[in-house]
Amino acid sequence: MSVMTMVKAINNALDIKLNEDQNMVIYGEDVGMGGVFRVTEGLQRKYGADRVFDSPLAESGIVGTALGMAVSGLRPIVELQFEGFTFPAFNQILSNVARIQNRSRGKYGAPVVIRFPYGGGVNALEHHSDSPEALFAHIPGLKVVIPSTPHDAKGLMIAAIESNDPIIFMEPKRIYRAMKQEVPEGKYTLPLGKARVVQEGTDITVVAFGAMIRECQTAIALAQQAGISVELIDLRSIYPIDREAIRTSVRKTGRMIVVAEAHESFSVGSELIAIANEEAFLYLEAPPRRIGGFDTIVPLAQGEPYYLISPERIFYEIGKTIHF
Amino acid sequence: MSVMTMVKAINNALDIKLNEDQNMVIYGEDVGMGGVFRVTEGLQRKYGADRVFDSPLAESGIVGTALGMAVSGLRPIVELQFEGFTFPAFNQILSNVARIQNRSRGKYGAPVVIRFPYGGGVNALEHHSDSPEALFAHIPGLKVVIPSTPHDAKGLMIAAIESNDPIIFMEPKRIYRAMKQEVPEGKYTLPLGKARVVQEGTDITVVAFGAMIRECQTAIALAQQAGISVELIDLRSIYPIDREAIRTSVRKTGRMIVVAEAHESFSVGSELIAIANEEAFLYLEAPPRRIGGFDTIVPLAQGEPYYLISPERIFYEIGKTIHF
Amino acid sequence: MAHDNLPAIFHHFHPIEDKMLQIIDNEGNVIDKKRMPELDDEIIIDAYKQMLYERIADEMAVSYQRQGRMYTYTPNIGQEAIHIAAGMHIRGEDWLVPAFREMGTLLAKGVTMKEIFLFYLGNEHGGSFRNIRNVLPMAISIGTQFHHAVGIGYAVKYQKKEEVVFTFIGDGGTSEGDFSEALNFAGVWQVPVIFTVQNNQYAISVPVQKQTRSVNLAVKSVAFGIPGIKVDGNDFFAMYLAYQIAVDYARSGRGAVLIEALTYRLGAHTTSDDPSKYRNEAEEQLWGKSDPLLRLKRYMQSAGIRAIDEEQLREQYREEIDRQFADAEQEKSYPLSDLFDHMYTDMPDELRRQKSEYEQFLSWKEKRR
Amino acid sequence: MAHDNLPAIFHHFHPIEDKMLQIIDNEGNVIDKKRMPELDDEIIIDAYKQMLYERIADEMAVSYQRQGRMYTYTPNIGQEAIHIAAGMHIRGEDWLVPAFREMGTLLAKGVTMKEIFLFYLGNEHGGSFRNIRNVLPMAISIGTQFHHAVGIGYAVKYQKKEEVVFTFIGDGGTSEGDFSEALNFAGVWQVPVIFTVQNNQYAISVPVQKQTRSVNLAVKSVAFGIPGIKVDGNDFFAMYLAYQIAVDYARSGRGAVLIEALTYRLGAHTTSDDPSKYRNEAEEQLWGKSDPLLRLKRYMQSAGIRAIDEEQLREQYREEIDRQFADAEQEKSYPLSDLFDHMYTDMPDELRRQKSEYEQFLSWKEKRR
Ligand SMILES: Cc1ncc(C[n+]2csc(CCOP(=O)(O)OP(=O)(O)O)c2C)c(N)n1
Ligand SMILES: Cc1ncc(C[n+]2csc(CCOP(=O)(O)OP(=O)(O)O)c2C)c(N)n1
Ligand SMILES: [Mg+2]
Ligand SMILES: [Mg+2]
Repeated sequence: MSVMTMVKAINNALDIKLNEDQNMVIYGEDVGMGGVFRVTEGLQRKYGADRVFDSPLAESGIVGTALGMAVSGLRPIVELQFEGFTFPAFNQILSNVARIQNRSRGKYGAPVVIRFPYGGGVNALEHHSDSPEALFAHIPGLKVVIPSTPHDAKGLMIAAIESNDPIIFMEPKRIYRAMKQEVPEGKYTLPLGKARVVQEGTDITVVAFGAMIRECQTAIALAQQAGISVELIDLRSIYPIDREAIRTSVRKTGRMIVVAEAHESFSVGSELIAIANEEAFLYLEAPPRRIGGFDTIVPLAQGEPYYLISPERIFYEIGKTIHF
Repeated sequence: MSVMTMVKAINNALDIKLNEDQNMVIYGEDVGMGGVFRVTEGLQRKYGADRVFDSPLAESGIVGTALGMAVSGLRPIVELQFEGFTFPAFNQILSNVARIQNRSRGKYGAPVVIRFPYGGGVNALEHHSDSPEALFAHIPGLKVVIPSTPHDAKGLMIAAIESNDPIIFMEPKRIYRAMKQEVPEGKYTLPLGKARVVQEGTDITVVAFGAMIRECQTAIALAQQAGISVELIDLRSIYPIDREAIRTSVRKTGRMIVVAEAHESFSVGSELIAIANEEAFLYLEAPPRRIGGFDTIVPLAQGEPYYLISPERIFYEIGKTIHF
Repeated sequence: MAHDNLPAIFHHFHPIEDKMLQIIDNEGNVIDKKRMPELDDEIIIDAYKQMLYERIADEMAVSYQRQGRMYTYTPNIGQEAIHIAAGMHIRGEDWLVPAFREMGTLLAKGVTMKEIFLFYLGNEHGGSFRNIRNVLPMAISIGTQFHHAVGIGYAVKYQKKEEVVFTFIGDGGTSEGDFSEALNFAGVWQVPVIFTVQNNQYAISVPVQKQTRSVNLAVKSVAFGIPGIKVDGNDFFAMYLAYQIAVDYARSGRGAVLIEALTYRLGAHTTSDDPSKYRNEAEEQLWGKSDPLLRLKRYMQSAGIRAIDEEQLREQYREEIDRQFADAEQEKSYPLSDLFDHMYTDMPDELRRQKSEYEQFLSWKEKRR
Repeated sequence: MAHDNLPAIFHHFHPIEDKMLQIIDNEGNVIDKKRMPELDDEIIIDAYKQMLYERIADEMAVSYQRQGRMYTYTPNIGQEAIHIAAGMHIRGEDWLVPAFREMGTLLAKGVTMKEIFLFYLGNEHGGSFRNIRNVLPMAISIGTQFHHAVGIGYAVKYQKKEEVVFTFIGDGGTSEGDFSEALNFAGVWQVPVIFTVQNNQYAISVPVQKQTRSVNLAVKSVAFGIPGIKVDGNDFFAMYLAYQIAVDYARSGRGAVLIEALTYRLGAHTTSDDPSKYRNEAEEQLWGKSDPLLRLKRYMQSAGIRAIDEEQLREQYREEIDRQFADAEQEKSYPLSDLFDHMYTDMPDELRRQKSEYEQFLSWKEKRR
């Protein structure tokens, strides 16, 4: 065991896999010197500049070339510098990375991991505070993974690299270094597509992921003081969503709120409410609700406090649902 | 009044506005000769090649330059050739077109209409059969409009052109020429953001849009024979969604199904189920359901019949919800 | 751009001067004897036969489509010299990353007409080219394929293989951002990729003059530090030589090459297109004189190469193609599972659920009958 | 590329030959007398003052950030000659479509330091440049701004105005697809846009040698049929001349121009960056000798231009900048409505609902206290 931040845990996962698999390469903007968040720190020195390297500044190229590498036997992990800069690559992701397996009827695989930091709360410029997971989750052919702790980040990243399907791996930048955790030093994986019950409870189910898990935990402590027993589910995987975990929990509690930073409309929250209806309609005691960002651009630092979801707000919404 | 197909009705709307507003320009790939679906037929001849013209083959450029025109006083309408080719422009749409008003605190507007054909049912090659409305609807700053008849297409298009906000105008290619309708010859607009009750009913609400309206109508005839009274709502606007129309109807019927061609997960259906829960939870007598495409690539012609939503399937789902 | 050992031809035909590599003229006369590739008569005859086969396959495909037996189709008519010249240089282990208008090269790689027809009959199994190594499916989203070619080039280099990657695009496609980005990556990474721009003068209805103001398309290589050359794409020998040099350059690890092949789309863009809306017959006739088959045939005649019985060949090819089409037409089984099976290597429960719900609907429907 | 009336300088410095327009050397000596712009001493002094102001504003911004009074900041240090030379040519009605590292040109357009600070203090009102005509907000998504500039160019031309559009990008940005697409559109549409590539040698940590293999960045113009020129970006006079010629070319309706301004980012990429991780001091010192302020000052000294009291000026600028920063710091009111008001010209009910629900939460929170 070793105490790690999420940055370190991901770095460690990449290190383990680079060491194990000669066909794995990592590249992207500034990846050679470790990337702007230092996630790839030290890897170029250790594995050489043909395996860990800087690319030209062009996201479509980064992702498109990764697909080419993947169909010809390499296993590329690419870093896009921020979530806001995934969009120049959106066409390559949607039209090719997500589709080559089906288009070639399984002849070519696309074992590509596309990783990038996302989310708000870091006082950043525009395009550096967004949560676009729903956009990727609506694209058939992708899996979308989001860790909420260093431990999960490592296990999910290794699983993502070992998966033969293309993975969108979104890293909640706000908690990159905000928490440390004991993490096993060796290799381990966590199953893709399975949620984790962070805490059991009986009155209401709170579903969240990424940086929101911590905020929910704080809110749950408030709820506990108010005598409310909350079950907290960390999705871990946005696509596929763990329908069974939702079913089991909501059938038990009869109430659900979804907490996610992204714009509320057409969000993960919307999807989970649909699932709760499909899977647990007769058990619902209050309307399942989504607590999300506004349908506005994420504001710059001075306005961001309004946009971010505070534990207090989550507590407030728990209360509303409990007292429906 | 004049009998028009949807192609003709949109052409007519463009014609009226080109005639009225010297600042309006239309361009895109092959737009000069009328576009691959002939929607812009005759307009270059009538208004000249500086107002109606071909652009180079580059969607990001088409949309990005339109934004430049819009901030400097023109009102550009751009055509992207198919929904599958909107994605090279996705970054310009999401990062700039949708954001310039907010980014400039209202100093610059973005009166851009981005129009393109979408949807399946035409035995097409890959990338020519998709329904990506949910991707656009999740982007704050855009309005997303989809007509279902020639009459609506004209009124909504004129409203879109006159709107000072950026509009994604999606044209259901499958019904471009599949139906004709009496359409007023003069100018008229339909309000953006308002749904239309196509048919009143009391047992169940069916929400749809675009080419699915026709399929729903056929299904409703079957339902009627089975003694089920269906209320059919044509959304017309995917963002903003007409929450009030959903509330009113679902409170009345207690049951809802959403019919949309797109992949089911993270779809308009998911969003509407969330809204139905928020607005009409206590009235729900059965779980609101979404009838959508699979979370798969839309297949080529031979496989498409599985993917497309038939009236029979809609009827089947109505029955399931009625007899829940 | 440090071009060690840049073959002299790239200097001589530096695209900035807008010269074009051409070896025979429209009448089939050799106008650049020095550069005429030394080819056995049998090879030339074979090239002509392949071009003829492609031409006939196209004509028949168009007619199947007209008969309502096929959905859409994108003919290659007029561009065969490029495809066959490339096909004569591509090795079994080399990669082909097509756009959608290079049938002859696909055939050279071993793809069958049946597969191609199956694709246009609306079945993905046709587009996957299952049995042929190192051919990607056709790229519908224009420009994106260039990045895939570069990525493959990187893998080839990384794995210290000697493979070369052939990729294609149209004149219109050169306007897409991906085109430029990919050439740039190829320059920086020095990968063994041969980029061919088939400049057939039109992107659907848009003439190349409205596509770019550059002096030609080969010159775009200059922006990315790779050698480029403009070649008469209707001249089989010029294309043959260009590929010979490019393959040698790429295979020996010196990097990528851009070839502009100047040609003309003699047919419609697709079977749903009507060229008379945007170009005139005079132009079509002018370019018709440069038909690559005609030119090669004239050369063969004047060079005294053994005559082939073209009528008999045509007959033979027609039968063969008809057989392949019939085969493709018969293969109409498309099970529901085809939609789901290849989405992931490991199918998520969500897809299983969607499939089984649909099967329930199907059995309800069955019962209802 | 039919360049009627292409100014001779574009031939003389044709980028394919990799020559660079340079008028004074690092010591401030005039090395190209023939091309030295004829400028009054007062204009030169003014230019120097503007460069000094930009330099000091940058230094102070970096120190505010270090003091924890500002979030991130992107310094311009070393690139001032480009910005001030552009600023001296841009007219009130001309358009400025910035990237994010051309402060001096923003100031020349009339933007205030207060606004710039407000932006980096996390308030969109700072980034909107409300009171200044025809300046777009900074472009964070690299490359996208080039298309906006071209679109504006089209509008200007369509409206038969005489405006010119200035737009900027970094060396790294030239790799983005949008860069190439936009130059291509500009070529085809022949729009009055001056594209400046500030080649400051790095894209964060990535040196330009890893960005492209082209012989320089100006040569990319060749791919799109517009004139291009490589200029010493640390030489105020060379930049001045380049803009003079480019503006004249564009304003007279002849089309777009690409200028590569060769410079060096003397500071960090942003205040969160540490250049010592990826480049060495020797290199920084070498480029320090080419500091544009130093070079202009040396020229002024040797040309016998009236000396300015730099210490006093520095003092004055510091006070002025401090005042603007204090002003910006005080403007910390950011009402909830700021999030909603500018999303649409006509606010959808959905946003109204979200806002009012949030207000309910706020009043609950208030009561809970
Ligand atoms: C990204 C993208 N945009 C638009 C289209 C629609 N489209 C199909 S072919 C074509 C023209 C292509 O012209 P060119 O590149 O010259 O190739 P050619 O058809 O002449 O072989 C267009 C615009 C597409 N397939 N992909
Ligand atoms: C599309 C996009 N990708 C990535 C980034 C992140 N990023 C910000 S600045 C920068 C480097 C820019 O280098 P260059 O273009 O040379 O400009 P400079 O910073 O040197 O002025 C990067 C990669 C971005 N802002 N936009
Ligand atoms: Mg073409
Ligand atoms: Mg730079």
